[in-house]
Amino acid sequence: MIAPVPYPQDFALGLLHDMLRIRRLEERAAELYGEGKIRGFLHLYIGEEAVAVGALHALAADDAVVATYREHGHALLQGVPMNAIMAEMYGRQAGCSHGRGGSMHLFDARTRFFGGNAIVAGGLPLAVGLALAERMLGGNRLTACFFGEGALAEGAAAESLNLAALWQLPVLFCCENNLYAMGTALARSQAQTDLCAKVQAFGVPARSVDGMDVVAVHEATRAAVEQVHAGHCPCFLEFRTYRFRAHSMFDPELYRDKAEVEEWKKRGPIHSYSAQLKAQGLLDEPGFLALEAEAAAEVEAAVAFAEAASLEPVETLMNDVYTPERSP
Amino acid sequence: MIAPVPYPQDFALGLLHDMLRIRRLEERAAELYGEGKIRGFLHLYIGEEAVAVGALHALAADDAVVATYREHGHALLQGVPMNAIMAEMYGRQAGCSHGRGGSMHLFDARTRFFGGNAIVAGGLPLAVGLALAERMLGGNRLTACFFGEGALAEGAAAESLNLAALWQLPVLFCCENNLYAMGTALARSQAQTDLCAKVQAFGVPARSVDGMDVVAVHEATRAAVEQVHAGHCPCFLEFRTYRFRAHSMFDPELYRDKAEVEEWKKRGPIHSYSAQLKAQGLLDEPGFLALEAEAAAEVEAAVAFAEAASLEPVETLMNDVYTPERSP
Amino acid sequence: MSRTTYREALRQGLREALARDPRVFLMGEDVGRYGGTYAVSKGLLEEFGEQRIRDTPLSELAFVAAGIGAALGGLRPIVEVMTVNFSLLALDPLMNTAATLRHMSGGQFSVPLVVRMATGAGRQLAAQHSHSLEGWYAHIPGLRILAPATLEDARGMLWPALQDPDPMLLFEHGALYNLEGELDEREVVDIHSARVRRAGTDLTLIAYGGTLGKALSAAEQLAGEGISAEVLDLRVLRPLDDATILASVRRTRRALVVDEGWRSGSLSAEIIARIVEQAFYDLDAPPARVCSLEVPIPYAKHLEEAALPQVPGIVAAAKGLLG
Amino acid sequence: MSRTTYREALRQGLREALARDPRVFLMGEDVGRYGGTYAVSKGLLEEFGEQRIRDTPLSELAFVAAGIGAALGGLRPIVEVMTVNFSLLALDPLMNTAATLRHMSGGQFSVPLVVRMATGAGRQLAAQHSHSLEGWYAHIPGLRILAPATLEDARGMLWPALQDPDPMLLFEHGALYNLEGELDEREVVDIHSARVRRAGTDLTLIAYGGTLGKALSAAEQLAGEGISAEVLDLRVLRPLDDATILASVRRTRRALVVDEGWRSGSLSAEIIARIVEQAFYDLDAPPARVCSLEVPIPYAKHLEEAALPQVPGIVAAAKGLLG
Ligand SMILES: Cc1ncc(C[n+]2csc(CCOP(=O)(O)OP(=O)(O)O)c2C)c(N)n1
Ligand SMILES: Cc1ncc(C[n+]2csc(CCOP(=O)(O)OP(=O)(O)O)c2C)c(N)n1
Ligand SMILES: [Mg+2]
Ligand SMILES: [Mg+2]
Repeated sequence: MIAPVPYPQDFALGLLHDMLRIRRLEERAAELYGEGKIRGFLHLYIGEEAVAVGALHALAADDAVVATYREHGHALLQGVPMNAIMAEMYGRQAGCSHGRGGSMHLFDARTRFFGGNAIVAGGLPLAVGLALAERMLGGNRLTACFFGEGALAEGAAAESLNLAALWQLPVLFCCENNLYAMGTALARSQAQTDLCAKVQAFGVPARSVDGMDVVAVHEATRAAVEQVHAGHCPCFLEFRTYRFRAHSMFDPELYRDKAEVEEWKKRGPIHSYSAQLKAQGLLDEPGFLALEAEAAAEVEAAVAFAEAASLEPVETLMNDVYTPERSP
Repeated sequence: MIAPVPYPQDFALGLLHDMLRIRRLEERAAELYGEGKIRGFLHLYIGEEAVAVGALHALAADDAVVATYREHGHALLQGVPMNAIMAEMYGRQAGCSHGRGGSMHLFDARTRFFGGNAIVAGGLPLAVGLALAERMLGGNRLTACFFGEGALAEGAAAESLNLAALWQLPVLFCCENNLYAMGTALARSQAQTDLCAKVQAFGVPARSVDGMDVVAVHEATRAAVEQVHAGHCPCFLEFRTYRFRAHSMFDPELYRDKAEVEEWKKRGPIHSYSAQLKAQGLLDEPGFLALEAEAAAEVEAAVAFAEAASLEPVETLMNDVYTPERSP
Repeated sequence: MSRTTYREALRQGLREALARDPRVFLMGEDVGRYGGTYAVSKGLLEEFGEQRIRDTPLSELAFVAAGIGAALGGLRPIVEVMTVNFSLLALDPLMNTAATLRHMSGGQFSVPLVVRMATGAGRQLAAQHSHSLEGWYAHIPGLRILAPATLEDARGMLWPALQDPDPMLLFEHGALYNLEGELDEREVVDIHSARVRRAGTDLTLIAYGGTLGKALSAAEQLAGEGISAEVLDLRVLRPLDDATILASVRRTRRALVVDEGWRSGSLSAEIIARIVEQAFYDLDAPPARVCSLEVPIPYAKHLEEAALPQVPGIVAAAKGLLG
Repeated sequence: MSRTTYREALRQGLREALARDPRVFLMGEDVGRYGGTYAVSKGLLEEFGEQRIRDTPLSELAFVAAGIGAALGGLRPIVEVMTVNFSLLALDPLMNTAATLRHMSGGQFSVPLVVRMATGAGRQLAAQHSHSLEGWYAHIPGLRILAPATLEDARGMLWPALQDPDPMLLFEHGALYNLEGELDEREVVDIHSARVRRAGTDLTLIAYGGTLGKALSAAEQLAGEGISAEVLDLRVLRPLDDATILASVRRTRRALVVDEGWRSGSLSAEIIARIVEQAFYDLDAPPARVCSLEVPIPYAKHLEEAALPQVPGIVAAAKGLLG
């Protein structure tokens, strides 16, 4: 019934490991939030890991990524060191944004990770611009832009889809449809709940994918990446997924049934993928535990790193409001 | 080949007369602009008269209308006296906005003419709100909102279509597709040039109509009005039309061929409709000239009225920034 | 008197308005099922139903503009824009329609709209969630700007705002939601005047919204050092209550404005300009100000604190004025 | 020296920038086929092709934000927002992204973007087309704000603006496009300093953009009455060149700001506050200002004129300062 995982063992286990790394990182972040070590808004991706993992493994290393405030996983998968992510959430100088951004504003120039955007739908037109530059400069890198289904109600999203289609720009629009925007269910926010139909009408090819299945995500993204390159056009993927946790650490979750959450948890991406791997003989329980332990160790090392990291000196506060003049 | 005009003579001639009234009013306004009597921006509707005339004759007297900066015709058909329109363009106290609005900002509370909006797509969400109020207050009046095809690229339009569809509000979206937004042709501004397809994808029923044919416009609008009432939903009409004149008085029209303009002029709504009426025996040349003369006389009276009208005293300038407190 | 919080006082104000006038309704992102991002509207959906507690899509421009339309159509909308940061998406309808409509229609259409939003920094929410733009909005003719800083104002400003025929922006400071205290239910709340919150003779601290508490703490500390600071709560940022401001400054002859806006072009500048224009010769020292540093507010706690007006800085500036 | 107009000088600046740096491109509504709403970019499409003179849909938010993205991606975009009135639709990307990105990324990403827009009133375009918001934009840290008032600045500010790694808003006053004069091609244009445009000893008139010409006319008239007014052109509205402003005011001991912004919360307030903060004891009179009345700008000519700063009002205010 379930198609076998079509990858060599290394790669197949790598996907699982990356999902575990995100999961452990965020579970730990939630604890640290409880302890007051992390503050501000913290949006967890738990339950949605298959999307970032499957999708980002289909991108080239130098493709650009634009994400949202729920972006720990995307940052990690794009290659931002876990240490730098954790230190950022701690507000430390060694953080990937020198402690100035926090959880919602992870940035990394080296890996072309363009954030971390706390304005819903704010990333879409930015991605369009990055893709425009790439096209005009004759490059071949694409820009992947992640956002939630709620963002599609914003005018910014409509304008961006149109621009990308009109100018045939290499943007991969990755919509993480987790059914809710904070407490607002999709059907209460958009008359058109078939997101692909909505997007296609803008002239952007679109496909819907099971976002709980890392293999499906990966395959669909690979195909979409090819389409972007071959068709010189944008592409839209709807990943049907679910967030297992509250929207943020303040959300009392009044708007959805516990039963619904439990139902989705049964389809948890780590759980089901590892079962699949086991059924196929690519993984056994000790192997799973080893991967888990490895992820946990990486997280603990990141915590230790962040704990030890120093604060940005207050004297530097006004730096980088403007770019310092280069010495001649 | 051409279907006969399906109206009694009175009504049929009334449509023609109203198109002539708009045409004459605007031709005169253009002259007055040349003379410096009218200033600011002046956007002419010449060539598009069948849309306002056909559509507004399908509305009830107390339906609300929201229009754009190209709204002389809509104001007139909604019942704003020509004198008040002309005086407004003259900047006089007797103008429908006391000379404060000018050509782009005709307003009239009595006839529920809510402007006159110089922000492209600015009228759409306003119309949504008016319709929301109507629905919540239990009324049965609809809100007709006119805008150009260029406006559909604005995020505001997308958000408004979604809201209207989501809340099933009685808005009649009337898109005047004259193929250009200033100098930008539709195909250069929107990847999806099938506007009905775009709008339907938002969940709003949509239909495309020949906007050069006043009968087609009227029939389609009547049907749409019924659909709004019966279906408790918004409706979208695309009127395919063309502006014969420049975008505004400053437009050198570099972006389109004279030949294209001439081709469209052959389909001029007044010209073709009066030919139809004549063929049907509902009109003869003296009858046409009489209607023209009547329109011209109305316009000249309006000019005389505006010329004689006084200016708003400068002392009142600061009035109505805020609503004056009612005496108790 | 009853013990309550700023959040609950706001909710009480909402509940009273909804109960009193059937034309009043609340709309915005997550005001209903979620219970309000800051839990201000919690419970109101159950009480008033989904017609009147209306969750909106993420469409700030359209639902603010629809609020204007609904006001024109005879309702009394309260639109919640979750935070001032997102209101930038709705600036076009706010400035180009709500603020202009009455004048540009020659007085035909008023826009009885109330827009509520959370403002301010102090909770480590970083650059895109920490703006203090209420003073900046106060530049726009046609709008009225309110900044409740007390429990009484949190509860009591809404109703008179709804009675007013013109568009009103009501800024709730995010750091105040948990403020607890005794709410005086008998206090008559107007939306026109500034108020002296602490009388004093040596200088006037002019504050509002999120900075009122800091100014009061500073005044307390100054009192300990023998300096008597008057503390003025602006309450209404547009139109400013010049009479009350100037009466106080003429008495104390020294003014210090405490403003969470970025210094350049902040409301503090306008207040200083007005004081100078109207009371130059009554001053014993140039009016001064403590504002936010001109920097996108950073996440790290120590940096955020350094970027915002704080009590020690206010105290020091006050002493500077006197010395 | 060559005879030209402000419009042509702007076009010359654009043409030079496009020719000099292949990363530079211009995008905006109707910049190409239409030739630019105000004909500034007329002919450039033919010269540079449609990749680099790029007509956009009516999507102010997206194309401004795409400009930010393109800047991050290695280009040097010049984005034309037809007029400042429509830029309200793009305030979110301007404030929440362009202005914050460098700081909130810990210094990793600069945004070398130039946004050009027409500003100001005076052409009977009424309430939604007549805003003067350049001073209001000057509140935002992370942005730089330029206001060319002369032919030299119209031509010469663009290139240094493009060399600067940070986002820059360049405001062209709509009433200046037809300004004609001799363009001095040798003038070195910086984007940091204010300039004395006319030397004087009795008071300083501080102006910029659309008000510079009016201030100069007023100075001329004052000279006829034996009053020597110095006229300062701010040129750069953020960051303000305090040194030049204060040097002049310390010399003349009197300052009058002429600002087309609505009075409350206008740039004039900030300038007055800075003068008072830094030169209180050097002043012979309180600094004053002539601003636009706080009203949505009306259509009718006589009303519009009454709403805006005019020469007689400036002359009268100047005399008021002296007498
Ligand atoms: C423009 C804007 N409006 C509102 C918010 C507050 N907000 C943050 S996340 C969110 C929900 C977004 O939902 P969705 O796009 O589906 O993404 P998800 O959080 O489900 O991943 C809201 C309303 C915001 N950050 N930006
Ligand atoms: C938000 C906004 N952007 C730009 C403009 C300038 N402008 C006025 S009309 C217009 C073209 C609009 O085209 P369309 O919607 O097709 O209407 P039409 O003028 O053809 O009737 C433009 C770009 C504006 N008024 N508002
Ligand atoms: Mg979601
Ligand atoms: Mg058009």
